[in-house]
Amino acid sequence: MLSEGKVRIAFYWMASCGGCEEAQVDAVSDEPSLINILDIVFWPVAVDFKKEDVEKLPDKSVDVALINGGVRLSEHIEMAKLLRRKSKIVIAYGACSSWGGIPGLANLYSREEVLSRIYSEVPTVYEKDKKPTVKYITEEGIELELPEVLPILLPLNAVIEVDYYIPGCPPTPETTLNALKILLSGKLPPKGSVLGASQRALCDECPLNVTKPEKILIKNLSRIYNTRVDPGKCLLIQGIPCLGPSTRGGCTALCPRVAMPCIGCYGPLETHTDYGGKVISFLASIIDSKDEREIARIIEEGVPDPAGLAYKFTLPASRLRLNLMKWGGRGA
Amino acid sequence: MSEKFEPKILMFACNWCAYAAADLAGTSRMKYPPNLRIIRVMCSGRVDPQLVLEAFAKGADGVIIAGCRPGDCHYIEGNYKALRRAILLRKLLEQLGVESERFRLEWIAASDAKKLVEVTHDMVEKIRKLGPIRVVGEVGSVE
Amino acid sequence: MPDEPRIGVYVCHCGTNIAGLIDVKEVVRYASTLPNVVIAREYIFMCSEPGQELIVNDIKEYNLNRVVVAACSPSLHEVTFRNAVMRGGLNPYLFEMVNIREHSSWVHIDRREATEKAKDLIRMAVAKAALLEPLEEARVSVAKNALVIGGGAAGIRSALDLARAGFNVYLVERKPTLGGHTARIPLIRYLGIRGDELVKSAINELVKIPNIKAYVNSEIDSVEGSAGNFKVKIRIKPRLVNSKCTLCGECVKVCPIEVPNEYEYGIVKRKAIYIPFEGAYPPIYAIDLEACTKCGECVKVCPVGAIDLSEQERIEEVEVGAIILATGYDPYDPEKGELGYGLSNKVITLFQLHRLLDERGVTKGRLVVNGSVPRRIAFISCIGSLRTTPRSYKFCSRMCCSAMLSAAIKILEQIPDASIYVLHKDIRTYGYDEDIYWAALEKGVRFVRYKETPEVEVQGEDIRVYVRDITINEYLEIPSDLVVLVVGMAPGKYMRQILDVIKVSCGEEGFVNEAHLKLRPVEAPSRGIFLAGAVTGPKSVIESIIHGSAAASRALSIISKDLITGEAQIATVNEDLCSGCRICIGMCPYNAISLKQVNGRTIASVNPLLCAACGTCAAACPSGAMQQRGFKDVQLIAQVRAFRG
Amino acid sequence: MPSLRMRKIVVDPITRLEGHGRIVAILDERGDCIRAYLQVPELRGFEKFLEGRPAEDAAVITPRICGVCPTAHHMASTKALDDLFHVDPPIAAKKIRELAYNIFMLEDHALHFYVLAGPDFIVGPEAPREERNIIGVLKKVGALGYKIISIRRKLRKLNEKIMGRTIHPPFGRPGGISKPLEPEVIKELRDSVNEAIELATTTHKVFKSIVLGDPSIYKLIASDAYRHETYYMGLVDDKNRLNFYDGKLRIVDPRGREYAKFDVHEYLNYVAEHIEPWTYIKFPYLKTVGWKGFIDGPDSGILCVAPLARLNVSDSMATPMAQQAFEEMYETLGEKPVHYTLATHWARVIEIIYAAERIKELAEDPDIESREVLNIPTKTPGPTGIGVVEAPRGVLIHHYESDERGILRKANLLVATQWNAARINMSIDKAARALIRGGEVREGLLNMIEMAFRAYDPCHACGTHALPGELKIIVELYNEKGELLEKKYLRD
Repeated sequence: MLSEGKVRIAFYWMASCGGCEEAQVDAVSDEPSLINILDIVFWPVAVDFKKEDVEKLPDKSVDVALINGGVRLSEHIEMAKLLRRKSKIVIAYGACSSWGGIPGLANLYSREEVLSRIYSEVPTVYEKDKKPTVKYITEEGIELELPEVLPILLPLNAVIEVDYYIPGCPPTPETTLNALKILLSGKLPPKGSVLGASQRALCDECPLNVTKPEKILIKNLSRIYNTRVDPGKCLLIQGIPCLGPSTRGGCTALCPRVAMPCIGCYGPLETHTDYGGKVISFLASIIDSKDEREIARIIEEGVPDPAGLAYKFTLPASRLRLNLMKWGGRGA
Repeated sequence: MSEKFEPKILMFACNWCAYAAADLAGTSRMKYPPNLRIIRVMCSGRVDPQLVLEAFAKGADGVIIAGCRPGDCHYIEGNYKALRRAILLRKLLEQLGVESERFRLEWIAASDAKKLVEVTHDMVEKIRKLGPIRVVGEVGSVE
Repeated sequence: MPDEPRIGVYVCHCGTNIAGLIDVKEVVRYASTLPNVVIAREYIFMCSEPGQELIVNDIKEYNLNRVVVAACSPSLHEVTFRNAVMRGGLNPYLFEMVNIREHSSWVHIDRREATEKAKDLIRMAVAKAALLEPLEEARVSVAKNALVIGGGAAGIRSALDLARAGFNVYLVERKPTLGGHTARIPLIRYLGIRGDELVKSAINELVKIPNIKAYVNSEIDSVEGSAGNFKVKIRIKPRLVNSKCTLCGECVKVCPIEVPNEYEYGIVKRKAIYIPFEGAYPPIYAIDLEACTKCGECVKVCPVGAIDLSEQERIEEVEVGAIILATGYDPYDPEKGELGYGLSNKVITLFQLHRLLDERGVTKGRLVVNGSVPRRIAFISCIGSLRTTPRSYKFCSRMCCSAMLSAAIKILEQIPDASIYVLHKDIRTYGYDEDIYWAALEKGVRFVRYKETPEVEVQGEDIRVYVRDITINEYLEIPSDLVVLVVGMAPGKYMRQILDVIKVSCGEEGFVNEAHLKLRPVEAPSRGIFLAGAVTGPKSVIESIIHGSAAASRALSIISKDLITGEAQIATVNEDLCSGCRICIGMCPYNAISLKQVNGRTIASVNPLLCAACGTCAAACPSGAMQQRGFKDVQLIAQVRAFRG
Repeated sequence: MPSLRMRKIVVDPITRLEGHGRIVAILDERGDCIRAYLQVPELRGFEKFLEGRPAEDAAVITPRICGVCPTAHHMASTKALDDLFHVDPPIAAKKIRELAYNIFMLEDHALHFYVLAGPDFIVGPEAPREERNIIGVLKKVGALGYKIISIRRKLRKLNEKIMGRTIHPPFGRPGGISKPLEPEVIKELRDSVNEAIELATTTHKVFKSIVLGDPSIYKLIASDAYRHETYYMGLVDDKNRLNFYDGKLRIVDPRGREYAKFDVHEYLNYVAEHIEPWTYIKFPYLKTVGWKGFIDGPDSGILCVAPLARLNVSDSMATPMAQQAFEEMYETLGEKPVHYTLATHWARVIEIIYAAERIKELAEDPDIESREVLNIPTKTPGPTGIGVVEAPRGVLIHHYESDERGILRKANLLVATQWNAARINMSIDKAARALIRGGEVREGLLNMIEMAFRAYDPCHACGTHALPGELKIIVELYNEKGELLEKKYLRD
């Protein structure tokens, strides 16, 4: 499909930070020849386009759309649907689009709690009754509209069908280039696959993996802030909850290389049904104690915030949390 | 909801203890509420928190992992692994908005059919008070 | 799965046991609507011949490839139906059983509710069944030999029992002689004989049996394989003296090297060429490789040319079906300064005292210290045990009280006016040894109970023991001519080393934990490895011998078979997915998981014979590469997802 | 075409699509613009979901506010964590942090100068649109441009070695950094400093010859079109010299007199945020002066930050070449503070020089070779930790509150782009009023808006970069009922 002529490619961003674009720019600067193969239909960071421009395109006329950012605003849903209609292949690019990313942590709170914190609780706000509104009539009598903030941040696949995923926060240039090469080769893996990253967990490529003993049993889990880490040793065996064992590889273990734990930005592996569940499973499993109180202490000290640790990038992909919020359950 | 709420409770039962205790409850013709569904595993240590999260996501009102009493594990110490995971899982569930009463780890010996019956009764009662995990409420305009 | 699932569901009435409450017709109707279900039937007794035939025939007629039976507990009839499925031509593990009798009809009263529950359970089972895969048990042919590691009382007993049962036994002892600590006990009270005599009689028995091969001065270099088929490398260190030796003793006279005699617990010295004790087996001299300078003096004087200083270390490889670990203990070794130990030769351990009291020992049984007979003797018990000192273990060694009081009585027999204090935390002369306690009391031994660890002050020849007697709550100052530290048993010094080789882990206190005290009391967690004697914790000689026999009989359960099979529903590694993170390895109490190299990657590998099929590693596996067959993630998730219709 | 009923014009000039910034102009009956609004519909809620997280996680969570300036958030956060955990990093850690930070500032500023704003000046505001992009820049400056691009990429890769990653770096920890610098990294750094200096001096030369050499561009910069006489705020060292990484906040009034100088811990005494119902962005202002609406002058609390503001609050520069350039700018423009918004570009070039010189100083400092780069906190954490840095786009404050376990309870973030939001609105309003007359949208409007935007380099996801040369503009004409009357593309 993609082997003939240039590939018509589109980039789009939703609730994102721009880091994915930076990564794409880095990728292209590492391999400038790509520009000759890619026909960039739109790329908001570099090329201007409007929704109307996209609407005018024939359906399925875009070969590949790379969408980053989570679905946070009402208009993201429209745009996602539009791009789906116009594109043969839609790829969730980056952690936010794939599973919600860090902004997805907002799903631990309701939209109202979030708005209230920003517009009235912070210490720099004194006008406690003011708040942005979706429809506002100006003093001139004109209505100004703001897009609605959705009650939940959603990953892209919650609103449209996603064909492939390129993981990472952001995906490294290598991951991005690997993925593009697969797309350009025309040899496409099954739908739903992850492109450009490893099929295995990060430990496989982490230089510190060899420093592990055969059995990993930990007497204490520790937070990084009060732990002196030996940079030459696996963080997990030093008691730091490093998510390398359960996180997809592909970044070459950038964080462990500077003695910081993997925080899971490459997300789940194919076998996971709930990434966070798997994280807490392996972490709890290696605690070397049979005493309930001691276990609780070890967990309290090392993992005071299991949700923030295990779902730092994937909370909106937790079907449980999503369902609870949709059902209006506690905390929603 | 005029009809009385009947919680649906899922139990992951160790083949050697809790599952056998449920068998014993049957052969002893004990009676307990019909809200429990048992999934048999060989050891409570097999229960991956992913399974529990999936059960709640699917709408289980309560989930029980039932294993051998400490020191009695058929596989030496699988139940301790279940214990470690349960402690962390309970913390996680609370953050996700699942009340701690909805998730339990119970030690139920093969001979302790009585405990299985009591646990079921107690769980059903507590969750009935709590209400269904799906509170019918405002659904955000996300779909 | 290449084949589209075609599932047959069979609902049993169990007479009225199920059908009396559950609406079986409704359940069958419902089951037939479930995805992948090709046929759903009911029958009055599924476990009966005709019931089973129904399954066998349907498999053929409807080309079924999965079977679900909803009936009673799998503990009753899982095997029955697996066999039926097999007769139908399917792998027996393409079968899932639903318990609607014990778990539904017998425990509920409402027909509708029980019926709904049965439907739910069947729906869940069908969802799982669709994803079942054929399974096979691993099999291995058994090497009909056994390895016994440790040549003390327990190990010798195990070796004898196994050999008598007709199997080849390799008995490996690290020291140059068999007998262990037992050989140094002056008197085994229960038997009324000396320890070395006990050892000698066992050895007399041993040498007559051709199928025991004893290796002294030897260590286990490596162990590979698993139950039924271990490949063991034995490292035989050079003894430098061969069997031509006649024990004439000329060599000892000329040997210039002197080192502490460990047989006498260091109270005297020996030469670098030595025989550990009179009557030791094998009855030839040995050369202490660490001490010997290879000066060659002994070679010159040996009349029979039995000494060859150029002898090299050898490795011998054997195959065994079972391993018995009988490496025993070591006495707790106090640090220099710990309660005055090492500061004066008037502070000794109970083990040393025993050697002094042995009539065949260096003093011919006369208690003489520094050339004089001690009159004021203080025993301090529980050293190395009960957390008495910072380095002490927390267990009670339980042998020491009896041994201490026996020694005290013996002292009073030769020094009737001796003043003996016993400072103790508790006195545990358990079982028949209670007699010794009363005898000691009657003979005037004074007992002082302490809580805070006593202090021993050594000032030249003057030794004082300070202790708070908690019975009278008074501080006592006890000037002593001899202080005996009653040390307990500690895990063997070389335990860690051997455990690493055979891949068995030790418990918190350093001894090996039994797999299950009730179900597998003399087995290590890893299949095929058995435990004998003090390797699992403090034991008396007699207890160790009993333990040795027990371990031998359990080992026979493996080596008496031609084939042993593993479990079917074991853990397996998806080698493509495994990242080599090692989390699973620490999960397995059976040491069934190890690392292997595949295409330059290090990944986990499961020994199918060691795996006991608990699935704990699969639950912990962070990448999902480890899966328990028959309880795979996808299978269980499917079952969970079917939980609410 | 002009209709008396036409009341509203929606302009979407911001490349980052609908949702990230749109301008609505309100017209009176004559069709003259009476007010223009810049709406920023962007909200993710970091202040809320930091709550409940272990404080140290803030250093990896907050960079995700902005993938363009993640290092700024990471540093502000790490400094707030030093404060929260009551730990002072070893000198080596401070220097390595500042070193990495200056590398980041240098490459970010270079990106802005060459790729974003450069085309206007280097290629020229009157050049055909299709040439007004980075390709045009490369044509104009030749091989030099490619060299600069390669130096920038090299610096980014170097920073990856220091910080672990360039985008969303992980290396900052309360009390220091996670790992000392390896000797080969230090060597590479020292080998690269001259290239950094070269990048800076070349850029300065390019700016002076191509930009200042063109009288029309100079005129544009010094025109009144974007002149707003506001307060300025920036970080200065103990000698009132610019520092990106540390120091005190100094505010000067529109006449250039020191209005305040304070430690960031006192920021609540000086800063408040104003909320407008028509945009999600909040407008920080000088609390002691008060919010008086979108107006300038000494009575309005509107504060300006970013390169120009930083120079306006500094008495001098800490490095020699930058000092020379600094003096030259104020001499040329003839005022201090400089109120011409477009002079921000000039200020940015001066900062590039400063960053390069500072990189050289720090890279050659033997302290960075130390293995002692971390002090472990020992005191009970909390309750407050506040950190500040100068992000490329201005003052960035992270303020955390935690419990005694160091679990965050509250967070307040004052992000660089926010400070300038009020002033950007003023610039746009000024442009719209000047150029929308009689219901006609004049061609010049677009240029005006673009140029205003680019000077501030606003960052609305904290990542909004408006790119020149490619902008289309849609003008939607609504009647008073809000019905769309007409829609036209100004640049199709």
